[in-house]
Formats: sequence, structure tokens, C-alpha cells
Amino acid sequence: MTTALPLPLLSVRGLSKSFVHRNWCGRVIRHIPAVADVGFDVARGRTLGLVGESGCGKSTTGRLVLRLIEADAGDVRFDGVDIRAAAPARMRTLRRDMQLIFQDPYSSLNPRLTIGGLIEEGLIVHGVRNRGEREDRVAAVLRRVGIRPEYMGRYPNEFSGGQRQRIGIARALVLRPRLIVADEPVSALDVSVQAQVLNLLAEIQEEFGLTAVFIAHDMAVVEHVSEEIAVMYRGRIVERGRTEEVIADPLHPYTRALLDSVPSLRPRAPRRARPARDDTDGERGGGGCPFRARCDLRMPICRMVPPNTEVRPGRVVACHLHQGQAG
Amino acid sequence: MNDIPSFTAAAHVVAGANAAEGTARRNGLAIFWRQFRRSQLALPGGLLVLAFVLVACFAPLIATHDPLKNDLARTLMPPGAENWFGTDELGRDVLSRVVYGARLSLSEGLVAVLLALAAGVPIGVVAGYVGGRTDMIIMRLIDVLMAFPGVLLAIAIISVLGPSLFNVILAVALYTIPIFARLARGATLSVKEEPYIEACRALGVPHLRTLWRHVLPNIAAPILVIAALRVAISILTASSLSFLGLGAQPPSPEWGAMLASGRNYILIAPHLVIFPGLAIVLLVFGLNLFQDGLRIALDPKTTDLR
Amino acid sequence: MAVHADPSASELPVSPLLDVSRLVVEIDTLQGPVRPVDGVDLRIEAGEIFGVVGESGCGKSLTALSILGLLPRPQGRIRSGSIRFEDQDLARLDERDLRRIRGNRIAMIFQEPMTSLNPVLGIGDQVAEALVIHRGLSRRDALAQAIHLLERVGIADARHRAHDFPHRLSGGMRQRVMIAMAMACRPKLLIADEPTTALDVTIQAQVLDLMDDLKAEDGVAVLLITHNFGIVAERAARVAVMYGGVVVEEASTEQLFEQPRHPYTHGLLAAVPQLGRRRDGMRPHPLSEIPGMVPNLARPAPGCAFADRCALRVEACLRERPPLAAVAPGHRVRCHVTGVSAQ
Amino acid sequence: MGTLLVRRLAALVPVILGVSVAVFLMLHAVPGDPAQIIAGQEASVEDVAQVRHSFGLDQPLAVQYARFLSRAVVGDFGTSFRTKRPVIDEIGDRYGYTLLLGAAAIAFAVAVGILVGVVAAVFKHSWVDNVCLLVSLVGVSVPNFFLGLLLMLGFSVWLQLFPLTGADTAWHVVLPAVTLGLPSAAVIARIMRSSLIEILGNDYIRTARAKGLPEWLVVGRHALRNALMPVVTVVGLQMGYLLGGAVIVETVFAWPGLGRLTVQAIAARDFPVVQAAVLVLAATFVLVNLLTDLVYSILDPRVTLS
Repeated sequence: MTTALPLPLLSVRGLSKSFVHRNWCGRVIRHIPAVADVGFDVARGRTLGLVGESGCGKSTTGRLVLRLIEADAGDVRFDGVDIRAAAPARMRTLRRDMQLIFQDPYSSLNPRLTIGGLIEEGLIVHGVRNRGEREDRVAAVLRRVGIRPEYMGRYPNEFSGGQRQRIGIARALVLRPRLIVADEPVSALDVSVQAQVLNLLAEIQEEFGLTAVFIAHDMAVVEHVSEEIAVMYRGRIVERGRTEEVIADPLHPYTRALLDSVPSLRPRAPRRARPARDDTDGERGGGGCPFRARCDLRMPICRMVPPNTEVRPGRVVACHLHQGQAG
Repeated sequence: MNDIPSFTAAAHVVAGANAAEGTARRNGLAIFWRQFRRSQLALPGGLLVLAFVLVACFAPLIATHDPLKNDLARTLMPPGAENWFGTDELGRDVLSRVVYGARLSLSEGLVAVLLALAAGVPIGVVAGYVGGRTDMIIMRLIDVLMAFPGVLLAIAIISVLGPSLFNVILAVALYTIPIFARLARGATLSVKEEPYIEACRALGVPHLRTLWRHVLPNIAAPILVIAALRVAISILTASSLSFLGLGAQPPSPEWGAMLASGRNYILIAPHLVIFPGLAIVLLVFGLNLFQDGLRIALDPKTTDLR
Repeated sequence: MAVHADPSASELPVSPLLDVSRLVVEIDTLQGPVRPVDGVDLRIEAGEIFGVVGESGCGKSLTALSILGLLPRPQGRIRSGSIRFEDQDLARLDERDLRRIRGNRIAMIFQEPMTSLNPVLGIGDQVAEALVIHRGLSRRDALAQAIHLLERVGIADARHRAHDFPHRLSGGMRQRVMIAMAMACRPKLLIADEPTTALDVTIQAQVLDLMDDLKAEDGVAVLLITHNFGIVAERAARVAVMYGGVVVEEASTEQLFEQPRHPYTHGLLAAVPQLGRRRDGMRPHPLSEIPGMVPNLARPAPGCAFADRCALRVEACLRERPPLAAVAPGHRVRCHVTGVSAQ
Repeated sequence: MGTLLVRRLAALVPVILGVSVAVFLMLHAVPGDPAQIIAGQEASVEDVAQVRHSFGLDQPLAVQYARFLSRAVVGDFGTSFRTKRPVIDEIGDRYGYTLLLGAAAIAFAVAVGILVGVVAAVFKHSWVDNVCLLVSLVGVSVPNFFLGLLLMLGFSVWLQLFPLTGADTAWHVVLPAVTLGLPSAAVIARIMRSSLIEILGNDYIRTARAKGLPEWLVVGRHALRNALMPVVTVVGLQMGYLLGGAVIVETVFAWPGLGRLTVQAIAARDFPVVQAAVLVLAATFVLVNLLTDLVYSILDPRVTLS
């Protein structure tokens, strides 16, 4: 599908980040790797689904991409521009083009500002001086996400979770960004509302030609919204490929475990989870495959860093089982 | 997906749906007022404080005598028709002195706290928001100041500056600064973690604007609550220092100083101790009641702390 | 007790393990009292997994809490209705008698394994506690049995881990400890309130497997409360769907998922994204939406709670609350439109 | 636990050093020439020069501080201007009395505070709770010196139950300890109440109830220990208040402690004594805070890890 290979809007290579604990006089006492050697491309108008369990580093990756956190190493290019090298002033103007949608619709809206004020903020900061123009744009974007513009003067606590998530989307959308990073945007919502918000996101993506990184833990949601999937485990991408292929034919044992664990709506589907192997037990750390402690197919070689094997064009898996299948 | 929290969220939606267009701010005040009334003692407390404020404002109209005028013919008179609260060892009218003392005590509390707020809050907010080395240095300095137990720091400061009412206010303000700084820092640190602050970063909002529009309004409530408490404590501290002879000097009608001199006549004229003492207790009690209501109204997290 | 109109009642066994009937729970709020549970009926047979599914605010958790008399005090209370368990009405028992049942014949586990264990007590002690209270065991014997229970729920090296404090355990392990605690006195009924919502999917599957095993081995009945239709479809024999404080549909799992009758059930099932829908690089069809939002508890509608979001609404829906009527053996629906056909 | 202790002790070093710098600078912050102050206002120019040289006041500040510190470490704080005795002896005589008074006061405050707090929490929103609230609010509103005088008047003068002033028998400590401890008792009671109520709303309390535990076990075994943690923190902070308050209470009851010595020394501008007393009290407070940290880590198994 990407035979012409135009420049991807977002291109990430070797992205790494560790968090450090410091003692009271500022000396580093512990390194906690959060993201290690992550790389992917997102083509214009497309969505990459970043999926994994809590603590796998997917949210950190999203924030590194937007440079809300400074990375330790790696390369993030947005439309060819090296984000990590951008000067503060340049970064500020870049922010208009790349927006974040939050998971928690409650704590991501400042409770002391009206929703009109919240959405207007981005316009003020990015130099829309004319008050009337700002108000028109806020009203238009509110209408677009399905909130009545008359509610502009109300405070966030007067809205339900689903409505707040719409307000959060409006805040991101009012700047007419080109890239959206959506961090678990529907996981705090009820099923019926989740469908509304997912559909809204799909509509506006189409309408504005947005490129998106969609972070979620729910495989079915990710499949629904993204053309390509990257599965993360302990800070690394263990499998990446076109959505249909990954879902239909998971190569990495972890991807398979994730898919097996998703309950389906078919009653009484006979399914057993893999043997209870909690990842607090067993071996961890060291240089090996991060998944080896939980993997029932592990081999001696898994103690070393697994290579990222490109099984076929666009399909990457970090597992020794598939090494040598390339070409 | 628990029923109970979402249920309270539903209640919020109700509140919003009932509010008329454009009255959200008034709605906020109404919620504040309802919460304030929940502490049944807050209103009486506020009225008590208001009474003292009025007394202080209109002291010349209320006082029956000149608070500084000696009348050696009428010393140590018990309360009676001429001097409702009696007279002191120099024949001065105790009621009038107590009335004028309200001015001193209220300004002790208010001025000290305002000074401490003005210095402490910016220090704490900057330390919390900037973090890193700046934060570390500021916090070490604050640790040192906080290592002096309670009034002792004020006493040490006065021992240097010399006893006077002004120096007492300054000393109390100085030792209140680290309290506000630490409070503001803690509140800033927790607000800083809120996603809406990250949203500011994501939008490219400049730091000063973020501090002013997003951080400050959200840490104001706990600071205000503690400020009200500190007014009460500052009044107690300042009058204690005056009692020790380190603050207001005779013949100033400061309540603590009045107690200090009245103390020598406690067996023959207890009213010299009782009336100024009661004045302090009532004023501070009123402030504490008011503060309690303020806390319930402003700090949603501690709704049951009373 | 008045018998309410329910033609299907005769088809069910004479006395189920738990029979919740017309349960109404009232909670005081700043806006006055509201009824988040407003006439719930549930029947759970011995040894079955019974699923209760619904969105937040539908009253499912409060229903569960009221069974054991654990409603928030003093603002919550059972207003009316009955909760028959074995030969007693739990809604009418006093605190003392309820205590004899809690943790003994009916046990409960909660959504948040991270906060549901006491941080300052060892996990072994916390599991042993119910045995001391209900079985009169010495602390020593109870602890020995607790270690056995911990082993049974899959905690490796239980003898040593029994002395660990909860913060040393992962979320999945803590939920296992909660289950060991609940199973200590071999209860007849286990109420599991969103037991896996806070867990990752792979861990969720393991915990649900464990509950399946316990059901098979001990014959405990499980009241499985969740917002996740998939979990119910996989694990439960019978299901009740709740909306706005009432049960809107109750059926065997096969009936419910293959022939949902209530418009709400129908809409929800269509709104859930499912795996394997994407084909040929095309974006899947939009999900079907239920317009509007969950009902306002403070202003309950006189008619059907779902009426304002319902595409099939007729005039009667706004006026009168539909009864929970049988549409097929073992399949009951509370709807003026879809609940009257079939028979 | 051992490493925690060592780490906490190490963290105290900069704080104590900071305190010593502050105390050292006290003398130099006084307006005027320190040598003139030491020599007295009537001293001749030659005398002042002599003092300046013999006290090393002509040396650079850093050198003076190093000397001050090296002497302070071995307990040499110089000679009292007033009594001409070594300062360390003056302090040594009084320190034990202050510790005794402080310990008695905190014991009283903790016992009464926890008891009242638990009762209020268990009977929350009842008349018992309201009475406890009112009493504790009055407790924090009464200044030490007024309360001390009232207790003296009531229990020593009228009822003649306790001796008036001094420190000769065990009975002498009762009234000062109650005076000093009562406000702290009120603060502890309020924290205890709110903490216990908050803990009783936790998920694991629901778990304990779901297990069928009787209410006294729920409170006693599951809630109390967790609820005590914030109380421990507050008790630590109250120690500072107590050490400061001791200055006032000791003055009122003529208790021969460090606080009274400080006030006397300030009145006499006896700076070496003031410096040493402030330093000793601050160090005591810092150590007491370390102690509360350790108690906290015993109560909470999670602390030892971090």
C-alpha cells in the first residue's frame, strides 16, 4: 500500500528514555528504563496503534514523540524536522501542529477555567489576537465535537465524562494540528460513550486529514482505529505490522498472549489463559529478551538481546523464533 | 466503573443542568456558600471575627475612656458602673484598653500573615515548579528555618532586633514564611502532576502564563485555608511575645502586655488578667471557627476533617 | 411478601441460592435522597456463575454491597425489597447476624486489589482472619491454613510470602490474595465486583481462570459484576443487564448474546469493538452508537429509564415503567416494545 | 532500618550546620558593634578594642565561625555576660527541666488527643463529636500564658490542689505540663479524628467488614494503626511548638528550664547564653523529629523500602 514511499509525517528511530531516582543531594541512585530503542513511521493521514499493558512505556513513547519529556537518545522527525534539536521558540510553534489527547477526561481540564477559556488558550498562545475570531473558532470547534457553543461559559465539572473528552478533543483540534497523539482516549469511558468518541475521532481524522498515534491497552479498540499496530512490552516494540496481519497472524508470543486474553462476545468460548506466570516472579533484567520470564517458548538464546527481524516488508518482530525468516 | 464516584459525577451534572446560562461563576459561589454552611460553626465564627473588626475600626466611638490616661485615684477598681471592666494599677479603664487592643492584635495577625504570604508563596511556587537544584537549595534553607522550634525563631529574631511591636510582627512573619513556602511548594508539586498542566505544555503555553492562570488558582484554596489558621496562630504568638516583654511596650494596650502587667495583681484584681485574656480567646476562637468553615468550603479533599 | 407479575417464576427451581427481589437502595446526596437501585430482581442458583453487566451508575455495585449490608453509612440504606439467601432475608437481618454471614457463607472481592488489602498487615494474617472469626481457629492454625489457601490460588512459595506486606505484590497477585481470603471459609456465594477491571488483560484471564477452577472444585456460586460484556460471555451461565437501577434483561448467556431483546442490550453489543473486523486495509464501519448519556439519578423518569435514548420508543415508554416479562423460558425483558412478543 | 537511621542522621548534618550558622550570625546581625555590646554601653574605647581582640571579633567572619563551631562541638559556648559562668554549665542546669516538662506535656497531649480523637471519630456527627470539636477548638484558641494563669488561679489559689510555682516535687510539673500540652492535645485530637474517619472510608476497611469482622476489630486492628501515621507526623511538629511554648510556660510557672533562661538572657542581652540555648533547643527539635520518622517507619512497612 505504501509503494510510492512518500516521506512519512512522523518518523521515530532508536528512541530511548530512562527515569532516574536521585537521593537528597542529587546523586543518581537508580536507573529505570522506560523506553528502549523504539522506532516506527506514521504515514500522512494514517494511524499507528501503540498497544501494550500498563507500564510498558507506551504513554512515555507518546510524550517523547511530542517532546513533553526529553529523550535520552534517538531521533524524532516530524515532517522532516528534527524535533529533539528544535530550539525553544521553534518548538513552541511546532506544538501547534502536534497535539495530545488525554486519557482522564476529569483531571486533564483545569477546573478553574470555563471550557471556552480552556479551548481559547491555545489560540491566545499561538497569536490569534482578534477576540471575535477566537470566539468564532471556539464556537465552531465545539459545534464540531457535538457540544453546544452556548455552554462555552460553563466549567468542566458541569459535564459528563464523555462530554469532557469531547472538550479535550476540541482543545486539541482548535489549533488545526497535523499530528494527534491520543493517549488511551476512551479507556475511562463507558462502552456506549466509548463508541461515540471513537466515531468522532474517526470522523475528524478523515475531515482534517490528521495523522495519529493512538495509544491503548484494548486490542479491539486499537484494531478498530489503526492501519498499523506496534505492540510494546517493557519499553520495547516486540511486534509491528499492518493491523490485519498482526491480528490474524501474531508472530510474537506476547502478541499472541494478548490476543488470546481478549474476551470475545461469543458465549462460552472455550479458552484458557496461559499458565499463571506472574512477571514479578522469575528472571528479569539483564540483557535478554524482556518477555523471556513469561514466555513458554523460550530458548537459551533468549538470554541475549533479541534482534528486530523484518520478516517481510513492514512486518517487524523481536523474537528469535522468527530469526532468519526474512527475505 | 464503580457506582459511587460516577454517581457523584452525575450529581455534578445535575448541578450544571440546573444552572442558568452564564451563571457558572455565581454557581461556584453558591456551592462555596453551601459548603461553608456545612460547618455549622463557621458563620458564628465569622460573625465573631467581624465583631472584633468593627470594634477595632470604631474603637474611639466604643471606648468609654482614654486607654492611656492614668487616674491614680482609681487604681485596681473592680468592674463596676463607671469602669465596666474595672481599672488597672494605674487607674486606666480596662474596657477601653481592651477595645483599643483589638486594633493591635488584628493588625499583628493580618500584617504578619500578609507579609509571610507575599514572600513565602512565590518562593514555594518557584521551588515546586522549577524543581531540580533550585528546589533543593530553597528546601534546605527552609529546613534550617523550620528546625527552630515554634516561637523560638521569633524570639531569636527579636533578641537581635530588639523588643517592639513592629519587630514582633516582622519576626512572626519571618517564621511563617517557611510554612507558606513549604505549603505552596507541596501544592505546586501535586498540581504540576495534573494532566491539565501537561496539557499547557502540549499547547505551548509559556511558563509564566501557566503559573499565573493554571497553577496559582488551583493552589489558592489550601493556602487561603492555612492563611486563616496562621492569622489565629500569629495573634497568639505575637501576644505571647508581648507577654514576655519582647513585643508591644507599656503603656501600649496590647492584650498580651496587659496580661503581663496584670499578672502581678492576679490575687487582688483578677479582672486585669481575665478580660484581655478572654478577648484573645474569643478572637482566636472566632478565627478558628471561621477557618474551619473555610476549609470545608474550599478544600474538597478534606470534607470530613474538622 | 406480595408476588409480582412474573409468569416465568414457576419455571425456575423452587428456591434459588440467592433471590433478590424488588430491591430499592436509597442514598442521601446534597441534592436529597436518590435511588441508584430501584427495584432490582436477581436469582442465582447454587454453583453457577451469574453475570451482572452494566455501565457506570447503573446500580450494579450498590446492589452487590447491599447484599452484604455494606452500603456506605450513614447515607445509604435498603429502602425496600428482599434479599433471600438460603432461609434468611438479608435485607432484614441486623448487623450481628449479617456479620456471621459475611466472609463465611457469602464472601466478596472488590475492584481495586491495590487498595483493598490493609497495607500494614501481612497477607497471611489477612487471609487467616476470617478463619479466626468464623471458625474459631487459633491464630497459628489459621495461619497454617491461610498458607494452604495462598498456595491454592497460585501464590508460589506461599510459606514465605505469607509474611509479606501487600505492597510487595503485583496487582494480579493481590487479587489472588483477595480470592484466597474470600474462599477461606468455603462460602456458598462469592460476589466479585469488577474483579479484573484494574488488571491487564493477560492477568485478567488468569484471575478469571482461577475463579472458574474454584467454582468447579468448591461448587461456589459466583455473582460476577462487570462492565465488560466479553467477560460475561466467556464465563457466566446466566446474565442480567442493568440500566438505570433496574434489570432490563435477564437470560442465559447464549440467549442474551445470540438474541438480545432489550434495545439497550442490543445497542451496547453493537457498540463494542470486536477483534477481527478489519479487512483489506479498510477502516471498519463506524461503531453503532447509543445517543445521549446515562440517566440522571436525581430526576428519575416516570416511565422506562432508557426511553430518552431509545430508537424504538413508543408513547407508553414515557408514561409507565415496563415490567420484567418473560419472552422465552429463562429469558426476561423489561421493555414495552420487545418484551411482549414471543409467548 | 539501620541504613535508614544512618541516612536520616546524615541528612541532619547540613540542617544542624545551617542552624549553627544562623545562630552564629545572630550576634553579628544585631545593630551596632558586637564588641561594644559585649563590653557594655559604658565601656571605654580601649575596653571595646580589648574585647574585640580577645573575642576574635577582628578576624574575618569565616574564621570566627570556624572557631565558634569547633568550640560548640566540644560544648564550649563561652562565658555568660551576666553570671560570668561557662555557658555550658548554665545550660546544663536547665536542660533536664525543660526535657522533663516537654516529655510530661507531650505524654499528656498524646494520651488525651488520641482518646478524644478516636471517640469523636467513632461517634462522628453525633453530639459527642460536636462537643469534642468545640472543646478542641477552644483548646487551640487559648494562649499558653492565659491558660497557665487561669490554672494557677483555679487549682493553686482557690482549690489549693497543686503548688503555685517552682519545680521541687512531682506535683509541680502537673500544671505547667497541662498548660503546655493542652493546645497540642486539641490539635492531635482533630488530626486523629479526621485521619481515623478517612481511613475508615478506605477499601481495605470494606474488605475487613466484608470478612465479617466486628466493628471493634475493624477499628482496632485495621484502622487505628494506619490512622496513627499522620498523628505521628503531627506529634513531631507539635514538639517544636512545645519547645517554643516552654519559653512562655516556664516563665509563667517560674520553671527553671531552658526557656526561662532564654528570656532572662535576652532581657540582659546575654548573647552567648541566647545563642547556646537556641542551638540546643533547635538540635533537640531536629533529633525529636528524627525519632518521629523512625516511629513512622515502624508503623508503616512501606517506608523502609523507599
